[in-house]
Amino acid sequence: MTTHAPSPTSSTSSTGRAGSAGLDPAVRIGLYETMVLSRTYEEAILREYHADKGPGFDIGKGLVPGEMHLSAGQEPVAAGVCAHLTTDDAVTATHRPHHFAVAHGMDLHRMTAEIFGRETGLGRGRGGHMHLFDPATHFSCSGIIAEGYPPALGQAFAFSRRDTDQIAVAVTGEGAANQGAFHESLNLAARWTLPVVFVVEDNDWAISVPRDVATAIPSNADRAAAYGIPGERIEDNDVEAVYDAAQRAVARARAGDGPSLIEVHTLRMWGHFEGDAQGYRPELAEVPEHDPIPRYERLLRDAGVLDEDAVSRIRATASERVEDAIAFAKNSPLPDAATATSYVFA
Amino acid sequence: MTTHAPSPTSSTSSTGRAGSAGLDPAVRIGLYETMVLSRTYEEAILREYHADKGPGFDIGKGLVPGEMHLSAGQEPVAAGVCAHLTTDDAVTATHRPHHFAVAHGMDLHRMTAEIFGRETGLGRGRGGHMHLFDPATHFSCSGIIAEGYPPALGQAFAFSRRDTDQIAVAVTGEGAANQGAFHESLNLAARWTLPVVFVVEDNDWAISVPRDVATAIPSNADRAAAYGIPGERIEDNDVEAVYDAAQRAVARARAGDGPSLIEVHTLRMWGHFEGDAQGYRPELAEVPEHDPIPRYERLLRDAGVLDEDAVSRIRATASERVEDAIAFAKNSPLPDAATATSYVFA
Amino acid sequence: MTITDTPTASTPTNRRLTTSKAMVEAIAQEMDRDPSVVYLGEDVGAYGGIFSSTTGLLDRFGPTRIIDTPISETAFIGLGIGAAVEGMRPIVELMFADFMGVCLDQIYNHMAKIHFESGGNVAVPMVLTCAVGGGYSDGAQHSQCLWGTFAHLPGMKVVVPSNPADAKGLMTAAIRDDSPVVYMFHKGVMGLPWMAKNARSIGDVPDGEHVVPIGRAAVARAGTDVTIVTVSLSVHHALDVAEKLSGEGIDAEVIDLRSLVPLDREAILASVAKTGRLVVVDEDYLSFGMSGEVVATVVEHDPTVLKAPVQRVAVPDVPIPYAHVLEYAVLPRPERIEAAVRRVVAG
Amino acid sequence: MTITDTPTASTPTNRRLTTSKAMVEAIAQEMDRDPSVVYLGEDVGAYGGIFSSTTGLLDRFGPTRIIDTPISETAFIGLGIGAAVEGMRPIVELMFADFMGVCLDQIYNHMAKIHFESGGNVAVPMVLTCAVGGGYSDGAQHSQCLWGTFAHLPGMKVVVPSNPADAKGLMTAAIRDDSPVVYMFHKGVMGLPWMAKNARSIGDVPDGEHVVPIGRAAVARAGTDVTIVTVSLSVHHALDVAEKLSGEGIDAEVIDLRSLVPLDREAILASVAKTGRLVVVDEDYLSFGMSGEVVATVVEHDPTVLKAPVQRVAVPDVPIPYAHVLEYAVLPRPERIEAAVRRVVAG
Ligand SMILES: Cc1ncc(C[n+]2csc(CCOP(=O)(O)OP(=O)(O)O)c2C)c(N)n1
Ligand SMILES: Cc1ncc(C[n+]2csc(CCOP(=O)(O)OP(=O)(O)O)c2C)c(N)n1
Ligand SMILES: [Mg+2]
Ligand SMILES: [Mg+2]
Repeated sequence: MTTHAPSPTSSTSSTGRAGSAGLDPAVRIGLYETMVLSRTYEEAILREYHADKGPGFDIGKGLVPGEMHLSAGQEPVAAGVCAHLTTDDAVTATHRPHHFAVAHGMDLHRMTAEIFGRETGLGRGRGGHMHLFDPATHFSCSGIIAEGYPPALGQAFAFSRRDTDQIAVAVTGEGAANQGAFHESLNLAARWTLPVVFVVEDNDWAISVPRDVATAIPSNADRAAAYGIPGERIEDNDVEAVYDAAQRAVARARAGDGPSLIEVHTLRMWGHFEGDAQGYRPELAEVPEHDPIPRYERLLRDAGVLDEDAVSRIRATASERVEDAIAFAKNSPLPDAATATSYVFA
Repeated sequence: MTTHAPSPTSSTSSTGRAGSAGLDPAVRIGLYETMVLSRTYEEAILREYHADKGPGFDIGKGLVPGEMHLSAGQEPVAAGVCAHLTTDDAVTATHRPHHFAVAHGMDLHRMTAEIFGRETGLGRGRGGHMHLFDPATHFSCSGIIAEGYPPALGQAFAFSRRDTDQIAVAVTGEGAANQGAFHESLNLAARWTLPVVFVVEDNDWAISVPRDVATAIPSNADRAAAYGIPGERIEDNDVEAVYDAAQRAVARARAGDGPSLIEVHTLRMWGHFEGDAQGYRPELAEVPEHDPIPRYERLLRDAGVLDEDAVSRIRATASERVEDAIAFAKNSPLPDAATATSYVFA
Repeated sequence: MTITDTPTASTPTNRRLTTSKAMVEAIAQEMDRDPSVVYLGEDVGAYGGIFSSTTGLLDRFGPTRIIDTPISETAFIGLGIGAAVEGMRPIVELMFADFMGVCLDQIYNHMAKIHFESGGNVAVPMVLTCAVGGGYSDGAQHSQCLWGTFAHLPGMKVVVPSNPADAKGLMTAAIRDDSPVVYMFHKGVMGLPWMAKNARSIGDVPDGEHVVPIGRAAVARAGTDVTIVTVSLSVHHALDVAEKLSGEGIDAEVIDLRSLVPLDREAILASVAKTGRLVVVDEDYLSFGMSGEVVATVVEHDPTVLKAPVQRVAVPDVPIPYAHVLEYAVLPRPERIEAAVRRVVAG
Repeated sequence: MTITDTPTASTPTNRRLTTSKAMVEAIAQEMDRDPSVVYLGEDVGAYGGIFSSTTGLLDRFGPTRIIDTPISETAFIGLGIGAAVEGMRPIVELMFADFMGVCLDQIYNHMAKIHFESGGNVAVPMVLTCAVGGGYSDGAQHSQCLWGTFAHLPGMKVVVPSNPADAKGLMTAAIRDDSPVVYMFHKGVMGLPWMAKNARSIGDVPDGEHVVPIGRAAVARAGTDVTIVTVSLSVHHALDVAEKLSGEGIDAEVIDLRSLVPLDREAILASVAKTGRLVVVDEDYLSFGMSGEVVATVVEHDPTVLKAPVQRVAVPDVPIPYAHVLEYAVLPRPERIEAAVRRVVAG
């Protein structure tokens, strides 16, 4: 078991907050570090993804072929939630999994190797970026909307049967909250008091379909009432508010009191997948100014928690780790075509 | 178009109520008649079903083979809802469809012939009792839990495209309210403001599983809030309360204001299907005393709306109609085995 | 006179069991052996399984291991997957195979694919049980076999026992298998007191541990003139037909595939090499399914072994009708099997 | 350089269209003809369909007829069914066939069965469109063909166009058909600017009304030595292989089935009767699917026409791997087809 975010130290409050002065500096720096690492990671993937798709753009070409769903802008959700987890806890992510994988402490080498389709990858190159399975961090994901929720229940079920205080975090987008699996999972987890934290990332869009076109009510957090569990919506992509809400939800789950639902209003900074020109998106021009990372950086600088030096150090460390992972992936062997039919059965 | 329940006449209130004195007598008699007809029908089906299953009980034997899900005890739901419909409105029922079919004015001859698997049946004997499709009354049903809801949306969609005031009523049991299709349908109908009335029959049981074992909250009506639509729960299997709630919901749908959800706490008087010994059911002995029909009959007698004569007449008429339909079915030809592969494609 | 089956009060001394009791025995033995085995599904607790797949288990193992679920197949099958990923060995019941449509994503895109997508790093040792088959007028949504659909989609083993001993042995093997196994039991072979059944739905069942290896067909009847390849209830019809025709000097071999995935292609080839004549009997839909696969197995090996056109007896691509006369016209009943055998022998 | 396709501003004067534009043209023409036609699905409006199945239609027909849905496939496919029952002619898009698992019940137990269960009294004239196929590293949940699964389940027609003209003609036929039709378009034949494509994904398309009858195969290339039966993208691979081998004196006939349901068995039989050698190429999974069905069609008619063991080239019962080298190893790429043709010709 690895604790992958600094845990609140001598905080005077049980919420990780140092009194009214805000969160513990160590926690804040941890959140910032996680977000920077995730963004740095995705910028590198973006670079590698587009490096050799030409001439023109051929989605099947290059070192990283296939669909690529990046999570830039959504880092506050993963950072805020995973700060309360250890690698003994399970996380089930979506088609857009990198920020949660990074925040949950997945080995970057093996993750990147998977994204590059290498034999050293988490799935020996069989899975790809939507299918990251890591027993070491109980991490998994699924490319089918909302269908990552049900297996998370089973992990929670196994944990509670073994009387551990491990929990499962299950993530979807707001578009997924209109899928049947969402409903079934919340009811079953609530009824069986399973240690699950359900997270909905509301980035306003499901590919090109705006949330309000798809969803009958403004906040999915209100859907928690349909299952008798707490529901909370975090506005404004606020990483510390996510941290707080997740702390309550995680504590509740660990205590055996059952699931909670957290919806975070977040931001998809880039296209749904790479290559998406987003012609359908009227607010596109304003997106960059809402980037949550510079904003949080400013806040921490203003609060005296971070200075130029620390920021540079954090960025440099992130960059080094990421480039190291990319290099590992690139230097790893491709799978052998002769093994293409292996691993169907255990 | 046929109006199949006496509509409120010179009622002083828009709810069909004659002031504080209760519903119009004509409406009340109509509700009673519908319930009696439905019960009479099912008693006859029960008789025919069991007539020739022996020696022993072989579910595949007899004039009416296969699973048989009877709705005795749930008549208040169908009577109260369908009183507001005409045969131009659509009704989508479940595996337990008879009370809704009867209350919605389905032709008893063709319905019964279908249940007896005859060529004169609604589905020429192809469907059976869980698959009653009647274009004349826009009636359909499905044996798959909650999967009757989505097609009802489409009927409502077609109606609203044609600018009629037709509506669709979609029925499930309380067990079905934990199925994904329930959630997806309510969200879509709400978001698109479709003229649908969703009805949940809470008979406390999903086969042998008690509602509280399956459902995280006490009332599915509370789930309406997850879609921003009105939700109402009717306690005590009260046909007049159903009538009132349905009147509001139907009016809302007809006015183009969108769907509503009504849950009725009702009673499954008999087994889940015939042959079910209900060993799992602790309250079994008390079931008969909760029969809603004698109770309503008493109420109407006490109110002076019905007397012995009227009751006898209503029962006799029901009996006659039902036996006539049974005779029609029995005298109808069986399908020709040579046509077994017909009707796959239109 | 009730659909609810009654638990056997004591250990039977007579080792002739119904298929359902043999299946339950295997589950109970494995639950005794391995505390990580649980059984989840609708009406598997107090009811004991609509088709008696869990009769008596609630009393024996209690509600923490024999667990009634809401009617939320996607959620609870997915729950089984997650529990298996974490090392449990859940058995999850989908009441009827016909209901796969509400939960197939968990089954085929998750249960069946996670092991592969993880490059072998994650195992999903779960069993998915379901009832299949018609013959009792349960209509188009409650009478399907659908094993062809499950077998077509890679990553799950598919077993289809036809008799009590195999029901026990394949259940034991399925629970112990590290891969997901779909265990499809035909209602007509369970030996239910309330349904017409073939006499062979009660039979000798080995005591104690009994494992039937997954992927191995059985020669249900040896013969020399014609091979009938089939599974599940149709095995019994085929045996009945074979007995009848043996009186006329037609000696049919009946192959009970028992597993569709992996498919015992060697058993098929060996038998057809001997007889030169092939009838495939399949209660699933005719086209794009098991019958075609069995035929292709032979002719991609060697078409010259066939002395006559192959015969397929299956549901002729039509939903299962309700009316008895129509249903029996589309099912692979003994009459249709017999006619096919006669044709292939004459041809 | 974008996945979002741009609508064609004006009517093309050059009648060479991509498959996607031909498909859209058919939809637009039918929408002009029949006000009851609507198109529903995810990202079919402003986006124009992830694989350009609806490019430009929103501008032309507005949001009341080109309708973006929530990610609620069960609800909106069911909605299509109900609308069809009431006399509309909805086209409903399931973005990828791979997502069938979340909504198969509506598709196979409702859309496909209502007509039958109603004894022919209720029709469900709807079209279900979906993208299929791999080859661009989209992984195990976004690369499947699955037409074998749809074709196995009775009550829905299944069409699988391989080229622009057929895409138009089959779409027109599908919309006008009174039965439900599943229309499966391979991403690799759509002629998308952002994906590798065969040269034949742009081709001549008849102007105005163009109907290709459902259930009729096409001889994509006439030949005498060997029959290659296939569909969709594999037709092009087969044609490429046939061209190549013709230089060596191997004259292959390529049959493009175009429809799987109904299956044009006569076309298969006629070709194999002529060539005596059969290769089936199928981008769907090998077992219990299309390839077996095609083979069985031949040998239940007459096994003696086969001069050599049949060859099946399909995905070998493995989920589609992500890594390019693995994916290409399991797909029916030209190299595998060529090898199979050589084997069957030598055999
Ligand atoms: C069942 C299913 N339907 C459709 C899709 C295609 N799809 C992939 S991502 C996506 C949008 C998801 O939106 P949301 O849940 O909000 O997540 P986001 O992409 O915004 O992170 C869709 C429709 C899918 N993968 N699975
Ligand atoms: C998807 C699906 N799962 C399971 C079943 C089996 N089944 C038939 S009726 C039933 C119980 C339904 O309970 P409820 O919705 O409360 O309706 P009721 O029978 O009480 O009227 C079940 C589980 C089914 N038909 N469909
Ligand atoms: Mg979103
Ligand atoms: Mg109920």
